[in-house]
Amino acid sequence: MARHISIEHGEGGEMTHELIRDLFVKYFGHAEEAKFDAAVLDLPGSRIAFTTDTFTVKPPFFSGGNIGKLAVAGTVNDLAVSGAEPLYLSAGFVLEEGLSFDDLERIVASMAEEASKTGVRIITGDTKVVEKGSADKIFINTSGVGVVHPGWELHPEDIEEGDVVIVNGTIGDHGVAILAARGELGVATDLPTDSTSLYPLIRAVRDAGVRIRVMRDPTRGGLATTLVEITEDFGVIVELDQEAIPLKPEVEGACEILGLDPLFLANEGKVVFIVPEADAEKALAAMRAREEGRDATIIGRVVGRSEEGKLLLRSPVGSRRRIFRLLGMQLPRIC
Amino acid sequence: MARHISIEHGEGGEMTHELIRDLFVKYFGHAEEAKFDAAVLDLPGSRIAFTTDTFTVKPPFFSGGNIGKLAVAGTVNDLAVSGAEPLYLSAGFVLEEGLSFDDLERIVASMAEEASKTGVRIITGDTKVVEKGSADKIFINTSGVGVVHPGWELHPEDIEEGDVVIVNGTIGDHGVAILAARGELGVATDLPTDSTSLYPLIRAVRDAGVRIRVMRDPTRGGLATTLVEITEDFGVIVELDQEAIPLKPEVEGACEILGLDPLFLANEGKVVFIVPEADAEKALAAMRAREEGRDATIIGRVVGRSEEGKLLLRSPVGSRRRIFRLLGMQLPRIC
Amino acid sequence: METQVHAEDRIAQAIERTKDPALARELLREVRRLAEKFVEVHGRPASFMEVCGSHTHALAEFGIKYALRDVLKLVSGPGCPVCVTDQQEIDAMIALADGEDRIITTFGDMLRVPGSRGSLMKAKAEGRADVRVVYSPSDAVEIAQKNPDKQVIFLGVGFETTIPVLAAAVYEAETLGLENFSMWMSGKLVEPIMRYLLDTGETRIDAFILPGHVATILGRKGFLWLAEEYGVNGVISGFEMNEILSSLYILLDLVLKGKAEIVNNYPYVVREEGNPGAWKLAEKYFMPVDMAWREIDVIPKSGMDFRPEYAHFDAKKRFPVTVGKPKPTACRCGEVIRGLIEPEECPLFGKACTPAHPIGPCMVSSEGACAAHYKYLRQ
Amino acid sequence: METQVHAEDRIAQAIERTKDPALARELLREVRRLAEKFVEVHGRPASFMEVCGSHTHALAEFGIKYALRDVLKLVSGPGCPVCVTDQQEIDAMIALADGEDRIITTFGDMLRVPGSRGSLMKAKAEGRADVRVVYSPSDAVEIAQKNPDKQVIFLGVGFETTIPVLAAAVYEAETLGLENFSMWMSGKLVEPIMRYLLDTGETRIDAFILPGHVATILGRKGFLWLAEEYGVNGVISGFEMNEILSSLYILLDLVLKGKAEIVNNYPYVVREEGNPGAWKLAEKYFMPVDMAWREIDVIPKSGMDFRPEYAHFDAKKRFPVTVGKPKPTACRCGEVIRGLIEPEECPLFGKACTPAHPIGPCMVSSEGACAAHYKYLRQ
Amino acid sequence: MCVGVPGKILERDEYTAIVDVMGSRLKIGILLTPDVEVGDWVLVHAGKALQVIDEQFALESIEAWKLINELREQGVIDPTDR
Amino acid sequence: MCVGVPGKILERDEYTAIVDVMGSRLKIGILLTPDVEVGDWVLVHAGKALQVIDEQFALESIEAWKLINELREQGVIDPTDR
Ligand code: SF4
Ligand code: SF4
Ligand SMILES: [Mg+2]
Ligand SMILES: [Mg+2]
Ligand SMILES: [Mg+2]
Ligand SMILES: [Mg+2]
Ligand SMILES: [Mg+2]
Ligand SMILES: [Mg+2]
Ligand SMILES: [Mg+2]
Ligand SMILES: [Mg+2]
Ligand SMILES: [Mg+2]
Ligand SMILES: [Mg+2]
Repeated sequence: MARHISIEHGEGGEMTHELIRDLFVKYFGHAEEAKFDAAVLDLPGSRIAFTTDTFTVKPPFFSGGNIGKLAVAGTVNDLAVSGAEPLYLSAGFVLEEGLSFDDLERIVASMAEEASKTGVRIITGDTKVVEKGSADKIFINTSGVGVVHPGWELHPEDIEEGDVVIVNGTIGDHGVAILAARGELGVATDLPTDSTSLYPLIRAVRDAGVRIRVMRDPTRGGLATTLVEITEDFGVIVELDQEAIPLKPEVEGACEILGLDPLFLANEGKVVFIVPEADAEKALAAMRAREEGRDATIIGRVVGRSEEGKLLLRSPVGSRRRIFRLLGMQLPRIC
Repeated sequence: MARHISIEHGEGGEMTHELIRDLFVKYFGHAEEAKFDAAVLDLPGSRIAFTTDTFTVKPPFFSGGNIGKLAVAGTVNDLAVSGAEPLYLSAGFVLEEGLSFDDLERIVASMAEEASKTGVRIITGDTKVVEKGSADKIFINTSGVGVVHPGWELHPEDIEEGDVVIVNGTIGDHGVAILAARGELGVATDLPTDSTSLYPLIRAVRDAGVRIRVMRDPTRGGLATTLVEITEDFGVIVELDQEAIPLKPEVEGACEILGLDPLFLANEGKVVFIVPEADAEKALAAMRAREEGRDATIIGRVVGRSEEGKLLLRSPVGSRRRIFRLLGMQLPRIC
Repeated sequence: METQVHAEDRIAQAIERTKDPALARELLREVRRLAEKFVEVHGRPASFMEVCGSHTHALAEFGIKYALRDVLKLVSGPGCPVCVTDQQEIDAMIALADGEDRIITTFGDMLRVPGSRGSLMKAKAEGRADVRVVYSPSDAVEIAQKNPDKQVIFLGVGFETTIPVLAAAVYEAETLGLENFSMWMSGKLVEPIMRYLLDTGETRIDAFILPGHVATILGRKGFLWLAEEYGVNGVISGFEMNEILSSLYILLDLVLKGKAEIVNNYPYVVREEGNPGAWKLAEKYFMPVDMAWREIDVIPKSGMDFRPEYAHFDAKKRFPVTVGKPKPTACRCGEVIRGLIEPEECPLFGKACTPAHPIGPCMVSSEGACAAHYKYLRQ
Repeated sequence: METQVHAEDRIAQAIERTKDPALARELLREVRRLAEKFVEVHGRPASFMEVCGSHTHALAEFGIKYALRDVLKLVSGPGCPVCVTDQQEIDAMIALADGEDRIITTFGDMLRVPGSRGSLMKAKAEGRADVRVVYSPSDAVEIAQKNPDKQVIFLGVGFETTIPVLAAAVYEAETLGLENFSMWMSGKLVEPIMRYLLDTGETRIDAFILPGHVATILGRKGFLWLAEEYGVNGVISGFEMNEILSSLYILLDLVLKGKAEIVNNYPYVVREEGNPGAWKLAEKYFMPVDMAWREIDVIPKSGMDFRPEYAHFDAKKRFPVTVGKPKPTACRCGEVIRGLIEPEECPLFGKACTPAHPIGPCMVSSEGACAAHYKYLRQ
Repeated sequence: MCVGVPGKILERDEYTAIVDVMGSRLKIGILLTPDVEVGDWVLVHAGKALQVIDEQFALESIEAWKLINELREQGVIDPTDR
Repeated sequence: MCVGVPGKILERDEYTAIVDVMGSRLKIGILLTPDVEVGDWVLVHAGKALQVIDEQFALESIEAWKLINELREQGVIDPTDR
């Protein structure tokens, strides 16, 4: 018989205990370290990275993944792009009364699977159940702790003219996959999300001896917003080559239909690197050897430094225009 | 003019940027460590505590506090009762479209204030905005990292017969404050929540030289559930003295009206300790010197050890009965 | 637990005294002495039945039942209104809940009662039903006022204490002219079920601890038949520790003397005549009807239901549901509520049947004997 | 950006060619050459007006406007339907949105347009209004079907391209017999506003880049009056990079020759006669009416609104709202849409007025000239 | 059956009253006890006052030990049974 | 004004069709182009097909350079202007 989450699963008593035992421990394992209110852990180093993200994606299941996969990959990626080896995750669930137990189990199983790709452990958690109508089925917060090993620090201060900007594949796939899964605007596609854990790829780039100046995963706000933030945070001027930015036809099609700009569409398995030109080939080779880096390519260059930083886009006709953060939200425009 | 949170504040672009700048940075400060996707931090030690909790309390404002205070104190407390010095918090917000900016600001200000009591820093964060009707105004996840200094480890394995169980004050205050704030069951009271950060109190107990065997904060599920978990996790038999458990009259009154058991009501500023009998007076003195420990008292004793663990309650007439976790949820019973 | 007396009020102090632990210990000693005396005289412990679920709950919670287990047999009777409700009626109430056009309102006790197709909690969790727990039936009337486009149905399960309160809610809905409020009325009467138990003689009961709150409505006079017609003692008791202990003392004293009396040991609340105004209001809307009790035949005039002229408030009439015969289970609630077995004698108790996963209603309601035994009498 | 051609389809390949960057660079070189020739001959750059917001957007996004800024004056005209709407009408549409009984449906472009009391986005954020962005007016009809207890109102703002699509939605609602669907109709016609600009002679325009999608409906013949009556050249253009560049080439060639022609440079979509069936459907429900344009007097027969016999679909008739005179602001949208000033000449541009905090509609809609300049022409 | 709690009337209007139960307040209906006055104690069940508490009895006989003594004196309980 | 995109009809019924736009699919209305057939290309605006794309013209004149050459040959554009 199909089971459902009830308010009682969130009251902190016997039924919460059963849910933890029958589901979370089943997939995440039971850690001795987790007998206290916090997990107590020994780290291989005392320079850590610490990050958090809440996932509220609607719907929770979509082509190529689900919210659980996203939640693990997203936080692994934030740790990884900060120069850390991701070690531990927390998982905070907000469940809507009535969520089917089977759906929850699929999500939790995806989390465990995604965690195993990086070897990260889900070590502490929390579950709240809210009344029907008080959440969209499920929200998941993951926070993560990683260790920045000596020599793994990023060096944005070394960025110099001529450094190249690399992305590991096509952009906007996740945004379009979600748009299609929502079904509201009538666009359908089989294109899967690009969601994946990027630590193995980043590790491969690092192991290839590439000097990573800085890297970041362009999620919400898209490639453009992430690069604007890099340029502002570190005071660099980057020029992108519009023609070089890899794009799947389905993504271009969906954007044309709805009048959206793929530069601002969300990704969940992409990372942009700034590396010295001399290391570009090594970096590309390391990435292209992996499935999630097959379409890795150079999309732009650092053309200077300045206090405020600036992101420029060179169009096919040679004009350069400045790009700003996503303004508000992308609305389908028709008229 | 009153401002409100719109979907656009959560899209990761310019408006998210403005919200972070105008609100979060204003109250939490802007950390140099936070320029990456994760905060990169140096810790004074490599044995850490790591915990997470999501706060979904409805309504977000209630007598004596709000969800922001709760979110900071709750995670500080989980770190503190695990033997750690709380150092860093993350804050993950889920905001419902239409939340008033002023309410959000009050919540964020409370978080900053509560963090300052312990000296913990809110160092990384995330904000999502969901459509109207997809959340109850605001949910906050806080995750926390603390350091377990050498010698600060807890020693549940040393628990022995005769050890005393101490609580720092009256129980059930938070549960009744929330019940009253919800207004649904007609019970009204001015009783404030007990929500507070317990690190300073725990620190004072530690500084008094008390050997803390184990401690835990009885939140959801109440004092009873927390003690059941302690007894199960560490294989001890605890006997509580029903008469000794401190209770405010308003809490007793509300429980009588609705047929609830205060042992299972939530607390947000309580900690139960198991300490050697010889250290009990020192512990009580250290607690009673502080506002949040004024009503500290011994409520029970360890009467033995056993594989499965057991919590017993001795009634005024001398009968002992076993207490189990909260079953499902406490429903007002009338009939 | 320790609370500070909050008022200088003399009644407050008197009430406080009903909970005084030192007094309780003295009383317990005296009760035990009399109980032992009964064993001495009769060669067996006295056997008292409490007919009120709140007494069942209190006797277990305060540890009185446990403290006296070797010298006094305290038997739980049919005092939990949900537990004594026929399974088919429970199934009907749960089936009634499904649907977008309605809001089901109920006391908390009904929420987790297992029906043949799952509980109201389950229907709510699955989004099939909008179920709201209220503290007062009048809150349901308020919900009806605020949701004019929905049908608001209250599940009115209760004994004489609750029946006038249900009537008051109907009165309020009538006064407001609400057309979207109705009640599934399942009122239960104490006298017919007590008579049934006495008449069948299945259980040997020496005396009754009589329900103080039912007596608040019916008065002491509502229980005189017990002594007069059956020659059985009864004491009308309050619910605090010392009220119950003193009632036990009185009962033991009565049975030792062989008298047949109805003693009002709750006189500050229970009048000789009860609250006739309250019962009059109940009789305005409701009338005695034949009713099926759980695993007992229909008992004539043992229930209260709407008078025909108030059919427009009668959810049974307005939203007819048909449910099949309930699935038979191994649950022995039927015997528990008649005092024939202790919950522990049910083979499912604490194993397949726990409050988290109840098989019968006695394991759900906090007044249910199985729930009280599970929560308070396991060691 | 780089995409793989996904099909062997010949039309797909042809369309791909309209975006070919190598071809674009060649075309740009040729356009620049002709533009320089015009400067040589006339001592000033040629001045072309695009009357379509999508052209405004494309010229800015592709960098064409920027690349030619020294040799060719590309002036944005009244091509953004939201931008040309009178402020009082915008205020009325936003006021209409408030209320529990209704759902406002709209194209995304309207959501952030500032009204005197805030935008629809603000009304939505504050919970005052249920506002839903749809891709197609037919989606609004579907919403009406699914919410029979709500009034669903579509904000029908658009030019000739969109007017038949709005008519199709009304047709669908009529066929379904929906009584809870209506439309605030604010149709705009291209010819009257172009004539107004030509007649006032405020702006010196050498030729027009004509709206390819309006022409899809009206046909090339719908623009012949421009050459015949005013002796002005026009080229009907598509929207991809190379379509626009080749259109500029054609226009420059025409003005250099001093001819007055209407060239159809979008023939695979635009027929000589347009789509008469589509326009016929539009005329079934709507008729030309006098309409106020932003900061322009009422222009006779320049708008399309419901015929009287379809008043039951007319949101203006069914939900009358009264709004006061709009608060005057320093916004110069009125001049921007007439091509009198460039957005940068507005003192608020990029300072008080940004897409995140727009003062006028031209800063909101992605077709608005101010928004296009802000997004694509700041360095 | 049925939980009942004693509370003190703080204020009343025609149909409702506010009662104090050990410092927590509750709005109740007084249709079944129309004559209650502010300062009275009532027994509350499911949001309605069921009865006004008799102060005399409360003070006299509420104390169980005293009650038992009295019963003993009245001969209800065997006076020799001490 | 108004965004329009070309798409290829994959299937149709009486009032609606599914079009493919570079691999993404969209359900559209065909009330304004009632004669479209599967395999046709249409111009889509706001969820409706506005016109069937003329394959001949698309193939011949879609290539801008070719078009300009032709115009030159036709004398529309000055043939000496090279
Ligand atoms: S223990 Fe469960 S199954 Fe057995 S009688 Fe009680 S309620 Fe029924
Ligand atoms: S910049 Fe803003 S204020 Fe100025 S004309 Fe444009 S929209 Fe109006
Ligand atoms: Mg993060
Ligand atoms: Mg992230
Ligand atoms: Mg990131
Ligand atoms: Mg937790
Ligand atoms: Mg395009
Ligand atoms: Mg925790
Ligand atoms: Mg916690
Ligand atoms: Mg984030
Ligand atoms: Mg805790
Ligand atoms: Mg009590």
